[in-house]
Parts: sequence; C-alpha cells; structure tokens
Amino acid sequence: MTLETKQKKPDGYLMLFLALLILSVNLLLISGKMPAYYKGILGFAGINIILAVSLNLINGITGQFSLGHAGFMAVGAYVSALISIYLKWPLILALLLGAVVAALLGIIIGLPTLRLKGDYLAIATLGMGEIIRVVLLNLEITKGARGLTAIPRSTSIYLVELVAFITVIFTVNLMRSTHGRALLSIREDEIASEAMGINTTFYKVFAFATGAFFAGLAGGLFAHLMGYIAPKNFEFMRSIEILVMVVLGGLGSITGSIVATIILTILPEALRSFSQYRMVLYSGLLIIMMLFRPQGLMGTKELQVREVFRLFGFGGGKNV
Amino acid sequence: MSETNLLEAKCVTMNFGGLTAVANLSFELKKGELVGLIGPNGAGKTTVFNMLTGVYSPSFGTIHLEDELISKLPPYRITQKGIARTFQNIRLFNQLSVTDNVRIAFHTRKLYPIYNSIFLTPNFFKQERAIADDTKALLSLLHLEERAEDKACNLSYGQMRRLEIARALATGPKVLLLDEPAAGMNPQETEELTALIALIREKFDLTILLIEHDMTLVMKLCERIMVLDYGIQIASGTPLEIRQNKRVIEAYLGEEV
Amino acid sequence: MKKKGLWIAIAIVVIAAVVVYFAFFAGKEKTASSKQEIVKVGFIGPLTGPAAAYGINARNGAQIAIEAINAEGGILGGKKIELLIEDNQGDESETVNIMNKLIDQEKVVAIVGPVTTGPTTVAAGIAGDKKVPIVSPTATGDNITKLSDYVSRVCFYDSYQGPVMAKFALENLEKKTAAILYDNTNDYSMGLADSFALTFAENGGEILIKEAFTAGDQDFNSQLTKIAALNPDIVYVPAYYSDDAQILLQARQIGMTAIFMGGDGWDSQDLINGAGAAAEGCYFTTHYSAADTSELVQEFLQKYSEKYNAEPNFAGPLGYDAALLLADAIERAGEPNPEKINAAILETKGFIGVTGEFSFDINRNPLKEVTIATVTDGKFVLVDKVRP
Amino acid sequence: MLEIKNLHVYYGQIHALKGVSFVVRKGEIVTLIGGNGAGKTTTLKTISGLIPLKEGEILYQGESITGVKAHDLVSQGLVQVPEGRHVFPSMSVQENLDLGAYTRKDKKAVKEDLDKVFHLFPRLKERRQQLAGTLSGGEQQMLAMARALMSSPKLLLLDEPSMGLAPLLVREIFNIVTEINSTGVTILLVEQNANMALSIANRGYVIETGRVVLEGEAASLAANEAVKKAYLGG
Amino acid sequence: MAPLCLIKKEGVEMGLFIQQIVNGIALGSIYALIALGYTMVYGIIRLINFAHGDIYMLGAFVGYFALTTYKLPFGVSLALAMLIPALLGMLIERVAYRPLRKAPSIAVLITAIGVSLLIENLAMLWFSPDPRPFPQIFPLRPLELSGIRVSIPQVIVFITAVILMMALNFLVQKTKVGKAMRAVSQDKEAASLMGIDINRIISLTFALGSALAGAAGVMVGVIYPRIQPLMGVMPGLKAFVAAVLGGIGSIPGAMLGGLIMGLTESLVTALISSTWRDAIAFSLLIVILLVKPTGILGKSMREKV
Repeated sequence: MTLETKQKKPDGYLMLFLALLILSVNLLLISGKMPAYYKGILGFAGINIILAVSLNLINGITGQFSLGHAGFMAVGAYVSALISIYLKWPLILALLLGAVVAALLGIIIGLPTLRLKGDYLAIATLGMGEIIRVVLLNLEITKGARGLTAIPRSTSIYLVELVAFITVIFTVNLMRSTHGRALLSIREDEIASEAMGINTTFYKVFAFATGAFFAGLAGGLFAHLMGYIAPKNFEFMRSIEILVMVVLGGLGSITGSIVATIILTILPEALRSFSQYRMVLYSGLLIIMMLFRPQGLMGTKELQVREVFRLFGFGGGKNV
Repeated sequence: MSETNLLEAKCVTMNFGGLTAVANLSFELKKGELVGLIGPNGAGKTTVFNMLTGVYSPSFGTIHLEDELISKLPPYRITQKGIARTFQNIRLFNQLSVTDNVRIAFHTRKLYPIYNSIFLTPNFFKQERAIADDTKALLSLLHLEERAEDKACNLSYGQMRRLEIARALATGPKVLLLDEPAAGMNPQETEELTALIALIREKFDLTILLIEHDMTLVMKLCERIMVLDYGIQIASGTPLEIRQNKRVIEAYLGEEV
Repeated sequence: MKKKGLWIAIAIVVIAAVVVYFAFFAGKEKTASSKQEIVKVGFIGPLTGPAAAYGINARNGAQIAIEAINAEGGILGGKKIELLIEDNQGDESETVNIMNKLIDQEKVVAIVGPVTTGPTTVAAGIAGDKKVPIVSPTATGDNITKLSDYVSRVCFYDSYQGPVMAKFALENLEKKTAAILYDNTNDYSMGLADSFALTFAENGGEILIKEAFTAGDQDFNSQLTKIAALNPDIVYVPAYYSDDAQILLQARQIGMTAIFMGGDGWDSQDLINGAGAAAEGCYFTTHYSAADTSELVQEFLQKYSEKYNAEPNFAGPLGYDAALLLADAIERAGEPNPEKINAAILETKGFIGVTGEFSFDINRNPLKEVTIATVTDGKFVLVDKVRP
Repeated sequence: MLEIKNLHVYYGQIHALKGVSFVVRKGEIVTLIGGNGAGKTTTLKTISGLIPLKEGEILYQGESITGVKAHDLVSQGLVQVPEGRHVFPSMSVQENLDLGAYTRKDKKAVKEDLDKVFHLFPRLKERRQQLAGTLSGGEQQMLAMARALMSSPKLLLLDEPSMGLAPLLVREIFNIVTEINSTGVTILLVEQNANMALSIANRGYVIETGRVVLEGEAASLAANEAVKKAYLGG
Repeated sequence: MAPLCLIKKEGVEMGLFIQQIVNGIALGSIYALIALGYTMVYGIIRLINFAHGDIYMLGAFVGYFALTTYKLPFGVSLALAMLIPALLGMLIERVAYRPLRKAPSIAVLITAIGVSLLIENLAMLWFSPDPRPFPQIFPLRPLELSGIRVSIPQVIVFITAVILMMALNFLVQKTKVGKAMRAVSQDKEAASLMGIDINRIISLTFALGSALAGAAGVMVGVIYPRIQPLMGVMPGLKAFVAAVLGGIGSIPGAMLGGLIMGLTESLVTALISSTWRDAIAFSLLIVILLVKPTGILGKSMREKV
C-alpha cells in the first residue's frame, strides 16, 4: 500500500528502460532499417503523445474538462503552415510562432470560460473548437474547405520525437514541483485550493495556455508532416480522439497517456485487416475498456518497472 | 485603530438575493485572542467565515487585517495575507496523499518561479527540501506522520479534521478560522481536540476564531464569545456572561447548560 | 492492488503482442510481386465514415473492372490483378499510413484512389516520393495533379465542368441571373461554385447571391428563402445528390420556380428517388448518362446491379474507369514496374471507358466530353455532350 | 423485531464490520454509540440495504432481509434517515414529504399521516412551499425525519440526527424522537452525542473498530466508568 | 390589414424576415424534440449521452423500414419508431452505463462516445452509408398565409414538440413517477431510502428520452425526407447545445433552447451569412453560459462552502 504512493522519485529502471527503447528505435531509424510504414506510424504516435500529454495537463491534472483541443492544434497548424508557405521562415520558428499564437488564444479563451465548471466548461470549449473550425472555413487566407496545400513537408521523425520528449519532461518536472501540486489541488477542490493561497485563476489559465501551446506545436508538426491541412482535420471528433487517449491512459497519469496513445495509434492499424468491422471493433473495445477499467489503464499512477517486476513475482511481493 | 486589533470587521453585511445572511456585523479580534462564534443553524456563522476569507465579498462594510483593507481581495490573496481556515464540511484534496495535502499549503510561503521547476534549478531542490522538512514537522505535531503516504480520503474522520488544521497551519497564518472542528466527534475526541487547539495557538502564536456547537469546547477554550442569530449579533462577552444571557438561552442554548 | 497489477500486465501483453505482430508478421518483407503471377494494385477510399457512399461505389466499380479483366485472362500474358482494398475513412492521416503500407509492405505497383480531394492531396506527395502512380477516380480539386507527376485522375476537375454549365445556362437556356448554393465544408462544392460563378459573370450573366450550407444539414429553408426573394433565373447547386434532393424538395415546397442546376455530384438514381417530381427540369453536368445505350455503359450497369444489388452513383463508373485505365497502362508498360506504368498512364490516348473517351492533358487530367443531362418524367435524359 | 447476526462488511480491502450482532425489540429505542470510524453508520447502511454484506444475517420481523435492496425495505416499514439529512434540495417541503409516501397506495392514510407530521413539526407546515435546500440545518433534519415518517415506518433508523445542530435544536430533535417512539415506532439510533442518546434510549450498544464491545440498559451504560470516560466526557 | 406580400419594398423585407422566423421555429422544433430527451437523461444521471443523436437516427430507420419494407400505417410506424429506440435506450443504459454508475463521470462520457460510434458503424454496416429517401406521408404543398409559407409537416412537428414538452413537464412536475425522477436526480441514496427503485426510474427515463428521440427521427424523416446512418451526429450535437442553452435538466428550457438555436441559425443565414451560422450559434452558447452558467432556465445552485 505505502510503496505505491510513496514513489515520487524518478524510477531508475523505468528511465533506463525508456532510454534503451528510444535508443533502439532511433538506431533502427538511423540505420534506415525501419520501413516507412512504421516510421509514419511512429510520427503520428509522437504527435499524439504531445497532444495527449498536453490535454492531460488540462483535463487530468488540473481537472478542467476541455473538449476543444483540436481547435488549438488547428491554430498551431495553420499559423505555422502559413508562415512556412508565405514567409518561408525556418521550420522551428514557424512551429514556435504557431504554438505561441495557440497559447495566446488559450489565454484569451481561457480567462472567461474557465469560470465554468465540469460539463459546462466541456460544452463551452467544444463550442470554441467549432468556432475556430468555422473561422478557418471562412477566412480567405486559409482557403476554406480546400485547405492549405504545398506546405513544405519538413517535419522529421527526430523532431517529432524531440518535441514529444520535451513535452513529457516539461510536464513531469512541473508535476513534481509546487506548481504541479497547485494544479492537482485545483482538480481536487477548487475552493480549498484557493483557501491554501493558490491563485486558481492563474493556474487554470496557465494550464490551459501551456496545453494549448503544446497542442499548437503538435499541430505545426502535423501540418509539416502531412504537407496538407484542411479544417476537417480538426473537427470535434479529433478532440474526442485525444480525450479518449487521455482517459484510457488514466486521467493525471503521464505514462498512462503515453501508453494509451501508443496503443490507440497502433490499434487501428492492427485492426486494419478487419476492414469494415474495424470501427465497430474499435468502439466495442473502447466500451469494454471503460466498463472494466473506468479509471483508465493506469489510474492516476505512473508506470513503474518495479511494479512490473513485483507483478511477475520478482522480489518484495509483500504488501501487494 | 488600536495596535492590538489584528482583525477588524466594520458593519459587514451580506445579502443573497433578497435574503440578508449577515446584517451590520462589527467585531474585532485582538492579537492572540481565541474567540468563539456561536448561534443557531442558519444564523450566518459560516457566512462570516466566507466573508473573512474572501469566498464572498461583503455587500456592505469593510474588513481590515492589520490595518489593511482585505474585504475586496480574492481568497488566495487573503490567505497570503495571513488568514487560514478549515471547512465545516471537510474539504481535503481527497485523491492526494496526506503529505501532498500539506505540501500544497506551503505554496505561497515557499514559492519559486515556474522555470525553476521545469529546468530543475538548485533553488527548486532547496525549496522542495524545505517544504518536505516543514511538512514532516507539521504532520508529526498533529500525529499524522503514520499516515503520511495514505490518500486523504482513507483517513478517519478525526484524522481528516486534524489534516485540515495542519494544512491551514502550513499557509503560515496569523489568524486561524476553525469551522465546527468538533462536529461529529465524541467527548473524548473533543477533549483531545481542545488540547490540540490550545497547543497550536501557543506554538504558532495564533489568533483564533472558531465556530462550534459543542459548548464544552467553546466554554473551555474561548476567552470571548460572539452569538449570532438571524445574521445579527445578539450578544458578545465572556463564556460566563454568555451562559447567563437571556437572549442567548432563548435563541440558542436552551434552558440549563 | 492485485487487480491493478493484472491490468498493467494485460496492457504490457497487449503492447508486446502488437509489437510482435508488427515485427514478425506485418513487417515480413513481401517478395516483389513482379516475380509472381499476381500484380498487386491498391485501392484507397472511404468505406466507413461520412464519405463512405462514394468510397464504396468507387470500390465496387473498381472491383467489377478487375474481376472482368481477370476473368478474361488477366494482364501481361496471364497474370491476375489483385486489388488490395484499404479504408481511409476519408482521413488524411489514415491515408499516409495506408500509402506507406501498400507501397512498402505490400509492394503494390499502382493505386486506384484516394476518392476525395483531401486524402489525394496527401497521397500525391507520397506517390511522388516513392514513384508509384495513383489514379484517383473522383478527386476533383484543381491542384492535386500538379502536386506530383505520379497523380492522375479519370474525373473532371472542378474548373472543368462549372464553366460548361455556366455557358449552357447563358447560351442555350438564355438565362441571365443566377444564385449559387454550395457546401462550404466541401472543397469540391466550393471549386464548382467558383468556376461556375466566374464563367457566368464573365459571359454577361449576373450572380445575385452565393449562399452556403454545411455538410449534414437537413434544413435549407433559410438559404432558399433568401434566394427566392431575389428571384433568380437559375440556382446552381454544386453538391452531392442527397443534399441536392433535399434542396430541390424544400425549394419546391416554398414555391420556387427557378431552374436548378448542378454538377456530377447529382448523378445518382437516388436524386430522382429522393426528390421525385421536384427534380423535373433540372440540369446537371456529368461524366456519362445511364441512359446511354452504348454496350460498355449498359454492361457495366448490369454487372453492378447484379453484383451489388444496387444502382451506382457517379463514383461507381469512375472507379471502374480508373481501374480499367490502370490495367490498360500496366499492359502497355509491359511489366509491373511502377515508373513504367506511370509513363504508360501519361501516354494514354483515346481511352474508352464507361464515362467516355479521353486522353490526358499535360497535368494528367482527362480531356473528355461533359455530358449535360436533365430530368424528364422521372428519368435522366441526355441533353448534350460538350467538349470544353 | 430486528436481529443482526455476525455482520461482516468490507469497503474494498478495508474490513469495516467484524462480526457485529445485536437485537432491537419492538417498541424500543436502541442506540449505537462509538467513536468515529467505529462502524456505526456502516451498520445502519447495511441494515437498510445500501451496502452489501459479506457475511452474516439480518432478520427483520423474523424474516431474513439479507441482500434485500433498500427500496424494497421501505414498504416493509424499515426506513432510514440518513446522516447529513439528504433532503431533496430543489424540491419543496411538500414534495419531499410526498416522496416519503412514495410506496404507499392508500391516499387517505397518507393524508392523515401528513397531518400528524405537521402536528409534530409545525415549522414544516409554515414552509410547505419553500424549497428544501433553503431551509436551515435544523429544519432540514426535521424534514428528513418527517419524510421518513411519511412512509409509515415500523422501524426507524436514525443516523446522527443531532450532528451540527445548535444545543437548543438538539434537545428539540431528541424530544421528537421520544414522541415518535411513543406512537409505536421502534427506533435504532446512531449518535455521537452519547449523553443525549443514552438519556432517551432503553438499551445501548457500544461499537469500537467494527465490533460490539459493550451492551446493556441505557442507564447502566451511562453509569459505566469506561463508557463515561470514553464517550460521555466524564 | 393588407397581406404582407402586397406591402412594397420595406414590407417585402418584413415579410422575408417573418418567413425566416417561421423557418427558424420549424427547425428549432426538431432541435427541441431531440433536446427534450437529452435534457431528461442528463438531468437524471448527469451524463452527456452522446448516443442520443444515434438513437434518433435509429428511430428514423425503424420508421423507414416500417413504412417501406413492412408497409405499416404511419401511426403504427411511429409507435414502433418510439418503442424500439426506447427498448434500445434501456438496453444501452443497462449494459453500458449502469455498471459505471459510481465511476468518474468522464469514464461514462467516453463510454457514451463508444456507444455512439458503435451504433453509427453498425448502422453503416447494416443499412449501408447511402442516404435513403424517406417516404412522403404528408403533402408537400405549403400552407400560405399573407405570403408566409408553412408546410404541413412543419406545423405538425411544432405542435408535437409543444405537446410533448407540456406532457413531459406535467409528468415530471406533477406525477409520482416524475417526482421520483427528480428525487433520483438530486440524491440517489436518499431516493432509494424513500422506496424508489432508482434503477427502474433511470431505465424509465432512458426509455422515455429514447422514445422521444425516435419520434424526432420519424418527424425529421417526414419534413426532410432523407435519412442516413450519420444523420444524428450534427443534430445531436446542436440539440445538446440547445439543451445546455435553455438550462439542462429543465424541460421548458430544452424547448426554449431548441427554438433559440433554430431561430439563431435561420436569422444568421438571413441577416449575415450562412457560412458563419454555426460559429455564431456556438458563440451565443458561450456568451449565455458566461452570463448565466446554468443556462437560461437552469436553476443556479450555489456551492455551499
């Protein structure tokens, strides 16, 4: 019992394991042994990890139910794509500016709407995402439903990995500080949090803006990976997909988000051979997962190698 | 204003729609005092707390803490200025550990910039270590060290009440507001709580205002008692005076206490 | 606690299983198809999701073509074509994965699809990178064939058929004022609307109003009321048949008498089934006419209804033609080599398909006749064939 | 009337009740006293069918009601007034009372009971049309009890009726409990305020960490030194 | 008074405006019908039942098959189109939601999304994704009054919506079952202590809400005779927005919200541009939520501190 919650320090085994995994994947990449098919999936998985972890910051950690993540992603994607197309700035600058604009939008939208709670916030952010989409459909510069073509396809798989890595490190470090705890306390009880001297408005907007920033980055990466974006890439179902990754992984669990994201990115590919039954299976699995594991794969816990060992009967099995 | 008045409320009124929950209430807390706030249910006691801590902004009137106007400030600013509270219907961070509950409350006293936590600067480690040490000390003072790593929602009722107090203390208050700390406790537990309140008052040099229905606790601890009924202060005085006050007996205490 | 551990274990097992699956099964290098008696061709289109009606029709059409070819002995002296069908749900990311999979894992020599413009835009880039030709049956966006040399299509592009209808309205019907009602979430609809408007205005007509709707709308009364108030001679509705039927019905309900016109998206029996009498007297441009008595058309329609027990919408014959064109190109290339096949596609001259005879322009767009059809007594009737 | 045999209840991994047994006879007021977390509320909730039990048996009027759902027990006259009142906040006082009589078909008898209840709680009559959520804590407690009476209980389970109430109200509530009992309703009372509880009860049980540790006549319990020290503040 | 169509210039504009209001009310009635079911289900278990729009779609399909394949009379078809979705709604609640009654609400929401996707994809598999024309029951020719046109189905839907709203309101406010529903929505544990079988009440609520959705499906088929498996997605979303707008949990609120949605869409199209319609509808939602966080007719509950 106590072992579970006590664990706050980074788990050495896990770090080692992850490092090895990343290393071996990259060796495969560099050596050119990895088929483009897997490379493509890896790219999408990386982008999805950024999206899921950043949404987890808003939804899971701060407890603000947002359904508008695709909207921020769209803003980042469009701004960075437009910069690349018209101003021809370097990719990194385009991505950063896209992310900054998304974050600013997050602040502008967050300030008034974060007064709302629960489902009401969800529906307001959903509306916000839809508004962004309609604006994109109607602006001259975004070319409406036609979308933006001829975006330089300059995102490399390494860049996606790097950004995903930064997102995770950022979130993990934040979580282990007083600021991360402030976010958690808002999720648990906003009134008590305020009574502890925490400026809840600031932290909610901070979480919203940071989440939007990373979503914007992910959007930029997506745009420069695909070479083409259109408003329908950022429909409300997209927000739902990201939300499903977060909830399935466990609200508040970063490793959970990562694991769920990888599963949910690979699963549709694995189900591809079932062709027309694929979506039926996917939705069926989703229901079954939630029925048997409503708190998500990891609950609020983080994946720890020590636990995995214990599970398989290695060492110190007491207290389980 | 005299030197010794730490907290001063002047003509504070709170209206909800057509309903006046607290009417024209004035009082002051001197430094180091322990004052009880009693009265029938619905008399507006918790509303007073909510105004003092900024949850509600009074419709009329002012509240000063050390000569500084605080009645327009948001709750977190008031906490930073030095008023901490517990809640009548316990509000812990249920899914977090006991330690985390207390660590969160050190937020304002041991604050470092956000970039410190992202880039793991030396200051981050220094502050976090200080928070960990202070948390440990507080938990052991309140006999919670055994349960430091348990989730708050798994505590027993009495432990939850103590954790709320520990959390309030961690914010470094000058004034502590306790809302029915003995509610749901049996006499023995209440007795322990009484001793605890006396202890922390001494140790942290606190000024305390407490709401309580348990008259043994109130009479034993408080130097002064204010009585509210229908949002109006109907009496104020020493425990002895209050016990004999006709209006208080009629509205609240009933016959023989 | 035990239970949680169990779940983590299950999660790990699932991940491991998926990894193993990819590492050992899906990842297995397929031997190049040139050495086999089978030529692999991919199909990409939305078989589920909102655009499924077109994807499924296109797939059905392509399957009929491939089966017919295989039944007649295949290509390249007896090799059979295998059509690998993949569902992209109309989604661009899916399309990337499918393109990679079909080309890298399955080693297809060419691909029929994608069906809609967005995914085709994305697929075009990959096709160019990997030098594998794709032939889209129905992607009409003007630009897609300019994105890479490996993209071609068998349908009109947006600014091809819009002007035909505009001129027809001005010159043949002698109408002077028009209103446009289009789907602003659909690039096809926008493209047709723009090209129609441009030609119509340039040639002396007047566009009174452009109104939009959103995919999935059921109610068009507000837009129609607004249009009706301006009393235009014609209303151009470049949308898909199921929307068109709704719009026609609702327009007649509010007493509009203007002539309604549209593009190839109208071409489905369901337009008449849905709109009934309201469809009478409307005009639309399309690829072919089901009333065409040519053997090819009738044979296709017969096979389609036999196999699928339904009548195809416009995507059906286009899917058929795309597959047919591809098979023809493979035959002419002489070997199942993607680059050679692409070269052969470019050289296509006078190809005869269900949707007419055509060659390619320099951008690999078909130069073919536009059919203008109308509805009379509940039937599609051929009005004219125009070569723009 | 009610017989509890060897009750074991778990919350997840926590063994909350470890073999609780006691009896309540017809017409009695029986009180369960004990510290926080001793398992008093759990016992009540198990009896009224809100919590499933792992082991043991509950006999009501001689029949086993083990595993019977809460809503089915109400029509048999076994009714609980939950801790923390739990009135329906956005319904009027009248509607709350109507719901109390949810399982009853005999409209005339219900009407009579309504009059009785209003006689017992005149304050509720004044506030018939007021929303329950706007009542004060004491009034809500009265409403919760009145609501339970509307289902014409034979056995009333009261969970902490005095919690968070002013001294004056506490006395009033306990007077009413006695009055209810005098109309023939058997009462099982869980209380922190052991002084008060023992002063109106016939018999009492002391529960500690999921076990009954002491039982007896109310008066003898009140005189017991250990009880005095632990629960009566003596 | 002269008929509206005879009034010159400004009068014509006025007539057009009134026509758009009529259009908006007709469209709003549909949203209201779906929103009624939404609001009931949300009211009782605080679940945004994403599958509601899909049940509405199934209602339309049941009606379609009853009318075409089995050639049943309209009344019988409508009854079937309410009965089958009602049973399905109960089934969904039993299988997918009830086991999660104590789970975090977001988990139930994800399950609801799963159910929604499942129904949509099964429907596409079984019914094919092709849109189908719904048989025309009522004459299409509009009634004309001073230049304002209203079609018979529009009138029928409006009247149906109003009657159902009043009936539901009566049911919930005045009847025993209604009181039980409200009790369950406010405090489940206390409700079961009143002798209320909360599972039965929740089941009943789902049945009722789903039957309403089924009826709405048929009504939509009648007015806008085209049905397809994804027809429930957008109206479902907009009806939910309507329910929130009017104050979720409130039955007159659902009606009001539906009408406001319909009117907004219609007037935005008339006065601004149809391309901005959805953006403005959602902006309106956000503005209303900010001014009155629980919706127009929603009860505001102050959190007790």
